[in-house]
Amino acid sequence: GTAPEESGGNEATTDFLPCMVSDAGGFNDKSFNQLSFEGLQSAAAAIGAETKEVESNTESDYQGNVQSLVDEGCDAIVTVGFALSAATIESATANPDIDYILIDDPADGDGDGQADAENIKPLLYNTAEAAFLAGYLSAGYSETGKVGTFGGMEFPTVTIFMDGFRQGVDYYNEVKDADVEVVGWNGDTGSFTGGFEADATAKNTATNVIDQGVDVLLPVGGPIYQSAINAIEDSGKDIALIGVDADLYETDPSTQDIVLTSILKGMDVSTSEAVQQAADGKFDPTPYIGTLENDGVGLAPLHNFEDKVDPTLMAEVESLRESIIGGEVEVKSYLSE
Amino acid sequence: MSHPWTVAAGAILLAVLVGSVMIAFTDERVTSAAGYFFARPGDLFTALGDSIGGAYSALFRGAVFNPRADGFAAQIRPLTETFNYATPLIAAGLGVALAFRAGLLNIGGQGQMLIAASAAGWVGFGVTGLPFGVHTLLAVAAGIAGGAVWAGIAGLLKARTGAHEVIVTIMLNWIAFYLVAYLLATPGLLQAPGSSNPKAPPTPASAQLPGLLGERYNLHWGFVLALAAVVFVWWLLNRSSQGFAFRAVGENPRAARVAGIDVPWTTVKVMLVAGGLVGIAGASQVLGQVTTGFGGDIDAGIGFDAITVALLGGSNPWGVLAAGILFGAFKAGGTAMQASEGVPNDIVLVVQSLIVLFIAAPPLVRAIFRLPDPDRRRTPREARKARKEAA
Amino acid sequence: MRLELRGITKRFGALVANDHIDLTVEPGEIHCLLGENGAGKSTLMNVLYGLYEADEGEILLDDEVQHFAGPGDAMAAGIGMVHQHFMLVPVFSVAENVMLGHEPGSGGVLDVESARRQVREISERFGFHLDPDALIEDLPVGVQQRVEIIKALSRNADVLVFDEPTAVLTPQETDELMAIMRQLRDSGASIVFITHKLREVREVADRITVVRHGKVVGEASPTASDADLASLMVGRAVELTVHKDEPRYSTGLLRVSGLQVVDDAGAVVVDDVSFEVRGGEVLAVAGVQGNGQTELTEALLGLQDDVSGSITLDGEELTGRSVRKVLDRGVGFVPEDRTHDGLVGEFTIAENLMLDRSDGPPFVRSGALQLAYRDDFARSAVAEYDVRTLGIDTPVGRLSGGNQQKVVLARELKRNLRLFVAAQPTRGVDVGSIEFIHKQIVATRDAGVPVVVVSTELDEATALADRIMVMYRGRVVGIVPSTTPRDTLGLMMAGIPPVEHGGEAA
Amino acid sequence: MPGTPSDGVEKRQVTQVGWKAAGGLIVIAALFALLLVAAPRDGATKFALSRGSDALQIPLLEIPAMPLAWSCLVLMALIAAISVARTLANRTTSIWAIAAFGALFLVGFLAWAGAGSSGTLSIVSLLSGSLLGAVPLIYGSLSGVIGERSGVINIAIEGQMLAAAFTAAIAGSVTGSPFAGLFAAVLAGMLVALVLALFTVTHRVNQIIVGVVLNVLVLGLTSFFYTQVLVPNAATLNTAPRFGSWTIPLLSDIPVIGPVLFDQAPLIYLMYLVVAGVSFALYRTRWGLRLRAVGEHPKAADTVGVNVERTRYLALLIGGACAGLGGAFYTTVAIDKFGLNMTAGAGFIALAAMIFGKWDPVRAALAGLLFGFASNLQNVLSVVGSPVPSQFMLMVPYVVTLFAVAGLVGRSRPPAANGQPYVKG
Ligand SMILES: Nc1ncnc2c1ncn2[C@@H]1O[C@H](COP(=O)(O)OP(=O)(O)OP(=O)(O)O)[C@@H](O)[C@H]1O
Ligand SMILES: Nc1ncnc2c1ncn2[C@@H]1O[C@H](COP(=O)(O)OP(=O)(O)OP(=O)(O)O)[C@@H](O)[C@H]1O
Ligand SMILES: [Mg+2]
Ligand SMILES: [Mg+2]
Repeated sequence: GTAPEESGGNEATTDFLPCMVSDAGGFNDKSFNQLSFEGLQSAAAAIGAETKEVESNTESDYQGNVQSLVDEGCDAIVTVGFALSAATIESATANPDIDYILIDDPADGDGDGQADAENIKPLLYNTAEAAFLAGYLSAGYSETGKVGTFGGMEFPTVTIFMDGFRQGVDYYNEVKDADVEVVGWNGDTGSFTGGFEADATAKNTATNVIDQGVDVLLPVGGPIYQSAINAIEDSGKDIALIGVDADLYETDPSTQDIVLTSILKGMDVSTSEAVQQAADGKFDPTPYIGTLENDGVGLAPLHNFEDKVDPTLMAEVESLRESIIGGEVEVKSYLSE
Repeated sequence: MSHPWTVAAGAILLAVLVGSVMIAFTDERVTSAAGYFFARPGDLFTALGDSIGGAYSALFRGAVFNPRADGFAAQIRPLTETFNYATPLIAAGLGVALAFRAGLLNIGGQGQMLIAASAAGWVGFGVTGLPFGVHTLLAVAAGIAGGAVWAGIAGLLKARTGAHEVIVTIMLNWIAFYLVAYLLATPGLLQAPGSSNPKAPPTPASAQLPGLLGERYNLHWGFVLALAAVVFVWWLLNRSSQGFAFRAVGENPRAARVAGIDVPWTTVKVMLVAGGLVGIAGASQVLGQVTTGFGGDIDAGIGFDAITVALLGGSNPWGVLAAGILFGAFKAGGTAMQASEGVPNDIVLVVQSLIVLFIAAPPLVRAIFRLPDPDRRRTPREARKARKEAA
Repeated sequence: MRLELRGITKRFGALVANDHIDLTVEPGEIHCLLGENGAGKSTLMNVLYGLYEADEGEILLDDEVQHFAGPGDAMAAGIGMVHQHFMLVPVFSVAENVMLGHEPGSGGVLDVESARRQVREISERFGFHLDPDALIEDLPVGVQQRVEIIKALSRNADVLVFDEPTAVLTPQETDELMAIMRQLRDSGASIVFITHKLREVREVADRITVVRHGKVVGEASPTASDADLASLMVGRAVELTVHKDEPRYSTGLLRVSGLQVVDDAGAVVVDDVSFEVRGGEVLAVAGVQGNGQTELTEALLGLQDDVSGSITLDGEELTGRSVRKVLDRGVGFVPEDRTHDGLVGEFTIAENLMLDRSDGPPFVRSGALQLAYRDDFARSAVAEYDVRTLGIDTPVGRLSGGNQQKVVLARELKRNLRLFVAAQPTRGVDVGSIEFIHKQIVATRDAGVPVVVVSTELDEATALADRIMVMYRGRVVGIVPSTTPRDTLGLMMAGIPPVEHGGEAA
Repeated sequence: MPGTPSDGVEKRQVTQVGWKAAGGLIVIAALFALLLVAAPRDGATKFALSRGSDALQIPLLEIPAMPLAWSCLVLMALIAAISVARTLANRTTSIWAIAAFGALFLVGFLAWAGAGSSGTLSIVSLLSGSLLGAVPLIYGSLSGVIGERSGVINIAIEGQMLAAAFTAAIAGSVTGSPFAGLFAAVLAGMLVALVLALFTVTHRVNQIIVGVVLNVLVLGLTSFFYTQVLVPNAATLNTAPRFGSWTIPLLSDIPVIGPVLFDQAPLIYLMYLVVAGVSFALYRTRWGLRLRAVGEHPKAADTVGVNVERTRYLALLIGGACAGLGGAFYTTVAIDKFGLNMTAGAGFIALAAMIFGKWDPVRAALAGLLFGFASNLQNVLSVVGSPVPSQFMLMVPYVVTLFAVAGLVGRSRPPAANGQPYVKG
């Protein structure tokens, strides 16, 4: 290769240092850690900053990891996941000069309905709203009259998708007097792989859901959709997949032939915005709640399924979206309580 | 010359060398400089020095002493973090080591810690109105009891049915994992009130292990507890009649039986004590380390690390102490390495395991560093040569 | 084939186990190797067999220098060895053990049938009755010994080494073995025979070489007296007969009545056994190995699970008590298998000397070991029992067998005993140590303790006993005075009760 | 039990049948009865005996749940009673009776759990999933069996499989052929085995230490290269081709069993061969005889000219190859990507299966199948909609194993020289 010029090229143009701690899933989790990380990177690119980040392996790392970023002199620290809530509150209380952005948790340890420290901005996402649309769409799309879902672990951030999805299907049944069934989640119990790894266990769970005769499948939890794809391939059936968090069609092109749509959870955008606000000195600790209304959550385009889905169904979904935003149709979730 | 310490130093050096290669591999400065090595070789060496030196100095800053901090009290903070991380490793390592001395392989540290943490945590936030001190002691005792019970199940099954402890402890790990997951997700059990996350309420101050060196450090009394456990296990194994029975059963259960030692009951006792020691680790996690409410991975993989710690420490309490502190340093320093230099944590895992491997195989280390073997029998050829030289 | 060892030297660290040993064995000769425990006999044979590499010296077969890299080479050169500790895989059948290492069959697939055939052929030739499919672990030691011999013979060995093959054999079995050795010698084999039993030496040896401290100290003629051979071996005069006075009975009493022991497989191994031993007398339990003697002693200590009947010591019932309680009642016990049941090999001598008193005074007070007391005790025991060791902190597994046996005896005899039970106390021990051990047992008897000694060695039984109890298939054939003729005892050991010889038939 | 035998000197035999079997049956039947009384469920349960794609279509069986469950319970109680009677008469309970009891319990429990659900209990999926779940466990346990039969404790099965899954993913992705992945996996398994052998056989390091540490080492290395190399190059290095299923004509048309056993990926057929082959080799060949001799009594083997070290090296390497095949399952059959720590403790379960199977290849395979079945059972039930919380369902396989090991297997004796380094002489 050729040697670069002596002078260093892309020096940071600001000394503002945004940082991030992952939860035990790590930054490659194909889920919220990864999306938040992308948000951080795009913010850093926009303001010309360097970043520092630490991956956690277990929950007893959180405190130390947040502290190590404090020691590194970070100005804003993004902590990903409800599991980091306590460590974030503690560190925020001890370091009032640093801005904290906590994803997926209201940072409300004392239960007073407010974040426990003034320098924490919680980012929350009412994904049930978007999942509701996906449920309605799936129910209308399904020809076998069965749609399926399964999750990684039974966490609220996981079941919120499944709850919304189920409500969407129920709503469809109610409106259309149909009888579409949801396999894998009955509102209380359901199918879980026991972890967030795309492994043989996850594939086995997917296979068992598929064997019930579903033709739409919603795997909730990081990379486990990959196992679902393999299960779909092996079943030899024509089954549509619904992605979560990001638009799978874009983030994983290998899914383009089977992904019906994705339930978007705009962590990248909201994280990026929050970091940029902090960099501009306009840090605002008011909790952000992503909804259909503010486009914090949403439904991805149909892409290749454009011609497989009845346009009238899509029109219904679109108007359903308006009704949810307008409050005519109510979506229940732990965030709306 | 080839004292055990020399071998240990050699082992660490070797492992650190391998770690260096991996660090260099991850560093873009190094890979890009390597790309034009022939154009400007100096760059590669500078880059190598920067990345490897940077990483290890970050490790040192994170684990021992941070000269960049203001004032000695802050500079020495990393060392206290090392002790902090070492605390559960030492306690759980003792639990594994003790069982090992009695001929039992305790792979169940994970489950024992989870149950211990749940028990200690529950006494912590579930029992109210106790004065500080009493509450802490009660919570620690609950943790010890929890760990003891969970390990005791394995001991009992082994004693009563002969079920192999390796299988039983592995199965109990998973059962504990899902049991605690259930408890944490169920309101009224371990779940924090008002929360829907699988997470326990914070440990109230009255039940916490208080800070050892004051507010500015995280180091808590759990460390003292771990040190006390080291002394206790040393006494138990080397100075007590009970430990004598444990060791006798471990070395030769048949002779122990003939000598009047009740082998099945001893097996149960060993597992109870071992579980209790691992229980200290679990209790110290929720009462000292993560006092803000724990979740399902409060064991933090320590149950498995403990096996390595115990084996590296030669199943001897002082060895476990040293190995626990070494691993604690790697944990504390690994975080700093990642935060400051972006070096992935997995390297620490690799370096740790290489150290254990090399320390366990002195002949290999001696061969690599050409150290003499203190107690080797001479091969005939060398003996002849030596005689010729003498003549 | 003529075997010659020239200047063999073998060192273990600082210890010179073989020091320039020369040895020649002619074809058609039985050459006995004598020497005390640890003299270096087994080491020399292991060098010959390729298990150890000699530091110096060479091995010649028919005047050709051999270079053995391992036992495989030695076997190929025509050397066969019957090892002191059987080299048999317990979970394998006889045929599998015999074929191991030179398996018949094509393409790596075993031809078990031809192995069976080979076992049967050799068995017939020597009048063994061996089932090729029997598992080794189910066979009595005497039969296992035959398997070892068949193993050596199946390779057509010309030089045969027997390292203490008779230590575990009954007199009859020993006689049979010696007959086989003569048969082999007459067919031209060169035989090296190691034993501690002087009677055997005089019976079969053509030539005798004595080693001491790793050196050849001389040759002896097969006609030499036992006393001469013994003093040559040990380097001092040895008393070969046990001196004991008439018993002076004390008040102590062991009474066993209607004792039955059932083993794990459901076999009744001790069947309705009753006897009494009074304080101050020795009851020797004789019989062919495997007729319930081991289980009887274990039942006395509470080691057997399924026991019925009654055992009382000084009027106190012992059955159903834990081993701990029985030991605490003052029962001393020397197990048959010292390395497995008597000692913890990794423990030091001092630790082993407190092994069965690890839960109370004087070694333990309020749960804590009394180290100073323990070490004093150990030093005095080592001195008193002449345990040859570098120190009391030596792991006991490093001691030679005879010295290990002394540690067990010291531990048991240095307690306040009310009953002493010893199984095979002198198995594999050299004459010097036997003398010592026998003296200790007699001293215990003279102190008024009832003593039960199990021995397959008739000489030992008659020498030590005041009365002899013979067992056969778990039952008592008879209890007879120690003056009973050997022939009668021999018949009793085959299950035939004594007729009107004054014994109290049971 | 004193008695007077006809021949005073013949050895007598006294057998005492234990209460373990009968007691176990009673307890299980009682627990099941308690469940049915405490939590009765309405509706019918739908059993499917064939899949939509099968040649022979068997109609869906829709059976009222509670009557079926109660009938099973009655039959179970009957068997338990017979077992009690036999025990009283000092006779053993036959293994077939226990098997029948187990089957009845299973059917009854499935009926209860699936009652009223709209889902169908597909027996073919249940069994087929069990088989697939068992594949890495079986291959892994073979690695353990071969190694430990030669006297080397192999805790490193987990590491071997993880390394194999990793290399299979890369090799498969780069070449585009699952066979290349399989080959690379075998090499990786053998490489880890070689390190194990080097340290334990040549340097005589404590075998448990080396095994435990190798697991950590492989986890560290694969995680490192996964994040550093595979993630940035996922499309080229971590998108592996997978084996499709090879349908065996005729055999796969057998109802229920056919699609389960004979419509699978080649790695599964290979597994049948490997289990049978290892079993044959271990007991019927020269290699196996020597291997077992070395594991039981290395010195005896040495004295007849068997090279102990070489035998152990070879055993570990062959075992490593087996574990490699098990690891290959993850990335050439199950899914097409390597993931962090994707074996997730299967190596330890394989170790348990090996002990459970008493160091015998066929029994270990059966133990692996039992575990696979228990895992998949929880899976199927949770999909059908069982009323039990998911955490308890996930616990099922481990609880089943625990009961099986403590209740049925009991004491298992490892090869005598297992774990002991061999020092010549
Ligand atoms: N592998 C070894 N390592 C160290 N020392 C050994 C070893 N084998 C034997 N020795 C020592 O060598 C000496 C000779 O032992 P050897 O077994 O040859 O004695 P022996 O004459 O066969 O005794 P015995 O009559 O008890 O069988 C003993 O002092 C013994 O401790
Ligand atoms: N690691 C070791 N270090 C030193 N000496 C050893 C070691 N292992 C064995 N020995 C010695 O080697 C000798 C031979 O061992 P072996 O088991 O054959 O004893 P033995 O011949 O049965 O003794 P004995 O005939 O007295 O019963 C023993 O005397 C023992 O002291
Ligand atoms: Mg010897
Ligand atoms: Mg001997």
